Amino acid sequence: MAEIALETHGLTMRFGGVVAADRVDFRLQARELRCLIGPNGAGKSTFFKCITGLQSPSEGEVWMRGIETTGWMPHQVASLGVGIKTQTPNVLDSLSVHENVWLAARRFHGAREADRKTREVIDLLDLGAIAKDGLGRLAHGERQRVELGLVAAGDPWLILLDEPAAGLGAEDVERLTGIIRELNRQATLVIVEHDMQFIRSIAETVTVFHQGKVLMEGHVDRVMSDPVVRNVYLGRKA
Amino acid sequence: MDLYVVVLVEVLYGVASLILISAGLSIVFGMIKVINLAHGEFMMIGGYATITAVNLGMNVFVAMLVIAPAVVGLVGLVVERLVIRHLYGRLVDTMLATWGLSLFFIGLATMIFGNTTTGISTPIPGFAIGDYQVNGYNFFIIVVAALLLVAMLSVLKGTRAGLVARGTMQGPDMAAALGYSPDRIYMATFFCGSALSGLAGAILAPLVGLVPTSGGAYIAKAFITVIAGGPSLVAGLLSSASLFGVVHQAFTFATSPVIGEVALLVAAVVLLRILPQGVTGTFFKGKT
Amino acid sequence: MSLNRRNILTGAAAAASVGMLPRVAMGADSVKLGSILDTSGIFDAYGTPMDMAMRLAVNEINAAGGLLGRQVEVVAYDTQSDMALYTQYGQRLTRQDQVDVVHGGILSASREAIRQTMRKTRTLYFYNVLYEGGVCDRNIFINGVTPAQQVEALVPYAMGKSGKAVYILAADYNYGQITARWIQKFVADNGGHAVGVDFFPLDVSDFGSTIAKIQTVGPDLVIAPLVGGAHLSFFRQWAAAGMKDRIPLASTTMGVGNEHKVLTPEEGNGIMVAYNYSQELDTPANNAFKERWSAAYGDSSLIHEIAVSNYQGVMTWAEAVRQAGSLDREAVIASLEAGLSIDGPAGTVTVDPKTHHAVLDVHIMEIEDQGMRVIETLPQRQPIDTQAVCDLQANPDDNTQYEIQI
Amino acid sequence: MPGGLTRDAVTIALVTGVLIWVLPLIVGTYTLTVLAIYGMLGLSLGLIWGFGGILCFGQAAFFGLGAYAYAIFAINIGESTVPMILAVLVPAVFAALLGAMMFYGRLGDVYLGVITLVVTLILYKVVNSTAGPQYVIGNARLGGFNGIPGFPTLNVPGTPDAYIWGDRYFHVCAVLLGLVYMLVTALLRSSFGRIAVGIRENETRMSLMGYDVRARKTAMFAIGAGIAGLAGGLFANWAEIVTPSLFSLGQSAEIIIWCIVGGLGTRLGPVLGAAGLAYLKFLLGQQAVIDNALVTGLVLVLFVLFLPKGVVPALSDLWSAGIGRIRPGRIGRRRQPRRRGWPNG
Repeated sequence: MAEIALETHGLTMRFGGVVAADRVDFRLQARELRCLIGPNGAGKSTFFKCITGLQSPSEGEVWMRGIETTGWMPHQVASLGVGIKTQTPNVLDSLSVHENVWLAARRFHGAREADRKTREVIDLLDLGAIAKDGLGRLAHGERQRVELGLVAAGDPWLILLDEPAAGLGAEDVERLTGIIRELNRQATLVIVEHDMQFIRSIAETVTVFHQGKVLMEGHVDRVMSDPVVRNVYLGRKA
Repeated sequence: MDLYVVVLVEVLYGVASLILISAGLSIVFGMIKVINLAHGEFMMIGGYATITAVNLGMNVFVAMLVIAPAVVGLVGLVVERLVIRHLYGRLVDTMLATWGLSLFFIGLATMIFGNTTTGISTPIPGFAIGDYQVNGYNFFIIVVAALLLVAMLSVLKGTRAGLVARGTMQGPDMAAALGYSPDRIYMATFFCGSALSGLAGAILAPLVGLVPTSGGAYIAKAFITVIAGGPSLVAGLLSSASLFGVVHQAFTFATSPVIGEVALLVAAVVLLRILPQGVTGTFFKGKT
Repeated sequence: MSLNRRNILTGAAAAASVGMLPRVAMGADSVKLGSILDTSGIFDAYGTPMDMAMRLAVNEINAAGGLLGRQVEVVAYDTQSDMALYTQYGQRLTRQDQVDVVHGGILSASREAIRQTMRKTRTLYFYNVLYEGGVCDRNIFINGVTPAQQVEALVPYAMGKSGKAVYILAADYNYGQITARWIQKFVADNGGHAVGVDFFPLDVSDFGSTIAKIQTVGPDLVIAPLVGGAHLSFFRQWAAAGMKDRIPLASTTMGVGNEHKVLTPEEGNGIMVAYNYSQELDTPANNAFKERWSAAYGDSSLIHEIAVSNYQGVMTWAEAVRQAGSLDREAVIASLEAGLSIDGPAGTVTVDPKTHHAVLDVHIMEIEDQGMRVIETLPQRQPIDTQAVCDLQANPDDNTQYEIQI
Repeated sequence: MPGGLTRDAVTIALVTGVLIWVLPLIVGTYTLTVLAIYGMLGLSLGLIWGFGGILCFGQAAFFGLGAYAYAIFAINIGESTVPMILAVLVPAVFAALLGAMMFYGRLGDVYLGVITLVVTLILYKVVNSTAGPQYVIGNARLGGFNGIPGFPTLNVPGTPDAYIWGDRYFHVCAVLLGLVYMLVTALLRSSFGRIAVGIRENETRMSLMGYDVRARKTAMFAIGAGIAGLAGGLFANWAEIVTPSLFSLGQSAEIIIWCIVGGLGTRLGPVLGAAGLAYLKFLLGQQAVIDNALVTGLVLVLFVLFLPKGVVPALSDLWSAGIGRIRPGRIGRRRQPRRRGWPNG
């Protein structure tokens, strides 16, 4: 039996009277790449936050590689070897690209090994030219790329990305696709995304959220052609 | 029986004085997210304005209820235009700048009035409840605090200005959407908050006397009352002032004023620690 | 006022700015008098007149030809009502300025902060303030009244006018703590009992709940050794609650900083006190003193108990230097211990050789229309509290502050 | 970067040595001693605020605790070496407990400010009301408002009778300041320091990387408190008395002002800010024309408005602009810590 990388049982999140995630059962095999889609407010970001520990679910369980992580703090989740990129760019603005990546690498390596790993990641993501620049001065696409570098520097086996392609130009998206493919060689990926073009280019299986629940799960082509999905998601978006 | 009434009056007075000293800070913080650490010195200026006016032969109530708020409101206006205006949205910087202002005003008052305790007599005589004498002025403070709360509530809920104010609390865009310049509203808010600080200082001056450093005694209490009170101006102020006032007076009465103060401060730490989302939970909701 | 400044007035600069001291050259051959007082901050009501009195005394000494043919130069520091500054300025006076004598200190806290520095550096020290008694140290001379001189006289008078149940409200530092115990002792000696003792830090200014609490206990008399500007609020709030006509008040400190002139007659009248000095003393010495003060400063309204003590302290030291014919510490101590006596504005003050305290007159008084009306004068009282525990003739190396045990 | 560290160490040693030699020619050593102590105190807040992103309104609490710990243990032990160590440890442990309470409670910055301020006030009120004879620790009367005078001052370790005072005490304080500065430099170059700066920049990101932000902030807080405690112990020795005013909010305010004026996110800024402003205050104390607090307050307001970075960063920016390159080795700097969870922030 293939290893289960991530699993939730009846994951529920309420804010006051609003149920943002409603009894979500989710399961992901190791080395899989899964996209979560759905209209705004469908609950995919809430679901994402509950897995990463940014929020603590009202009910239900989260399991990663057979360990229950329900209600863990983000740093505990990350310490398991989980790389996380949040929706808004979360980087260390006044530090250099090198320092950013080094700090991410240092968590899982000794200081010297972290230096080596940092060089490796900077090469991998083609950040060499801007390695000494402060993050605050970089363009949006570059910042997104650096954040992916932060995720990659920890050698994660599970990577959770919230809207990595948001606001990127065509060229950057293309580059991003390559990086994600590269990361997927070692790790399981969960990607929350809107950009259908991008999803088609990277994913095989997608999970559709609607009103806090999983509406449907399946191959991207099948899901995209499903009339119900078209109705709630694509229809509304158009 | 009379004893209970006396104790009750003392407790009410404790709550009322907390409301009074926190109201100005609360409005400024609640509406425009500025923590004015010179609040205590605004009170001190209110006190000096009162005492100076009385010494010039003015009626003490006019001095307290009209002159002091007007003077301090104007001081607030100047401060807002010169300093605060440039720092909106930079919470820590406003705290630091107003801390600097507080030192500045202490220095200024020392140079003008000298570092000596001054005071005026309380204008209301004491009276008896059964076998016990109570300070009549305490009732005055309780009444003023109650009127203040009612006034704040009715302005906020019942007037156009209140609507604008509540809109502003949601964010400057809302005020702009209602057709008002946020700049103007901020200015008006700071004026009102300062005037209330002046009023509080004026009213407390006859009771406890005045030195240029008097403000320091109030700022910490006002600060924690406002922070613990949370987002709702009136309800927050009332709830935290009640809690801290009761704790303070109960311990003061049972032991000594020092232990009363310490109990109040400990209560504040405990409250903030166990209820960072409780009293103030709504505070964060929908605003970030 | 140029005197009310928080700076260091030294030498000719001081003389020029004060405009009082004769402008003679004051070089290395002048006699250096160190003064260390709170002339700003919350205790300035005590310190500023003390500073004026000291300068008046020095001025008079210099006008009369100085000491040993030399002018007296004042080296004064303002400690800004901050106890931590006392040690700093105390060290500067002794180590850097190397003065011949130090007069000063107001609160007992400030005295204890510098007393050991003075002793270590062998600098003669005069503490000219009424206090809680018991200091036994050959290097220090004290001319303020002690509890045996003051409290012992005040308590029976006040109890006689009220009753046996006494409530004590004291300032929370060494003066208040020890004085409260003396009050308890004398209350018990007179057949009464203390029904309550509360201590208040010097920054407490809201006494509302305390006043309510006192009423629940229901004493016949309240004795209040309260200190400083914040504590003055007690007398205001007491009157505002209408308590003044119900329970009589006595105090060992009220009026020492002329507090009775800040209170209205309605607030102050009837408070019972006992001191060495009052502006209302109608003696030739006092009237002449007030005239000299007025000539120097315009009017005499600022004179108070410890300003006069400070004046008398400086004069006592000057007389001792004259008699010794030297500034040498041992020689001056010897002439002081010979039972030296001066006539000051508050009457005769005689050094008690055994304790280095003073024998002096004490007046029982009541506050009346912002003045102190003398009820009874008790001449030449001995500091018997300190005499009971301290004998510097027998134990010259003693260096303790004895505290009353209950 | 061990090579860089050695170079820093040599620089710091040289500068300290030269200053110890030159400064007494200009200013008296008695004043210089306290300037060095304040420099250390400024550095303690500069470390936790400028590099750790923790705005503490109660740094004076640790200063006071260090001073009281020294005084109390010096009276009971009769020599100075152990009390000096305890002057560092007591505030550090206190800060660790307080920090754990705050950081593990996920309290935001403003709450942190309120709580540190309130804790300082509590310490002040409690210590201020211990004048009675019943408040004794071992042989030491706490003394309340009076404070504790007359404790044994610093002696040569192992020789309780060999007191260190005067010029030699200044040398001790100046060398200790140099050592602490060295220690802070090494700390900031270490992984721990770099991670702390990362946390200052973005707590969420650092915890998403797997760092336990709470534990690290607590540790940083305790280190800063230990340094403040050392400064407190040294101050007690200099003043020869400890009083409750050490815990005052005014003292806390001054430390914050030093950091702002000197420059946050630098090591040198808070030290220079402290020494410079303390000296200015000393000079102002010698004249009567203008009040001290007025000037201090005005300085703070003007800096917040016009030079929020502080003097040292502004000068170094000017310098680097002048020679057309960015100085290496300066560790990232930000004016304010990020405020997580603050409305409209």
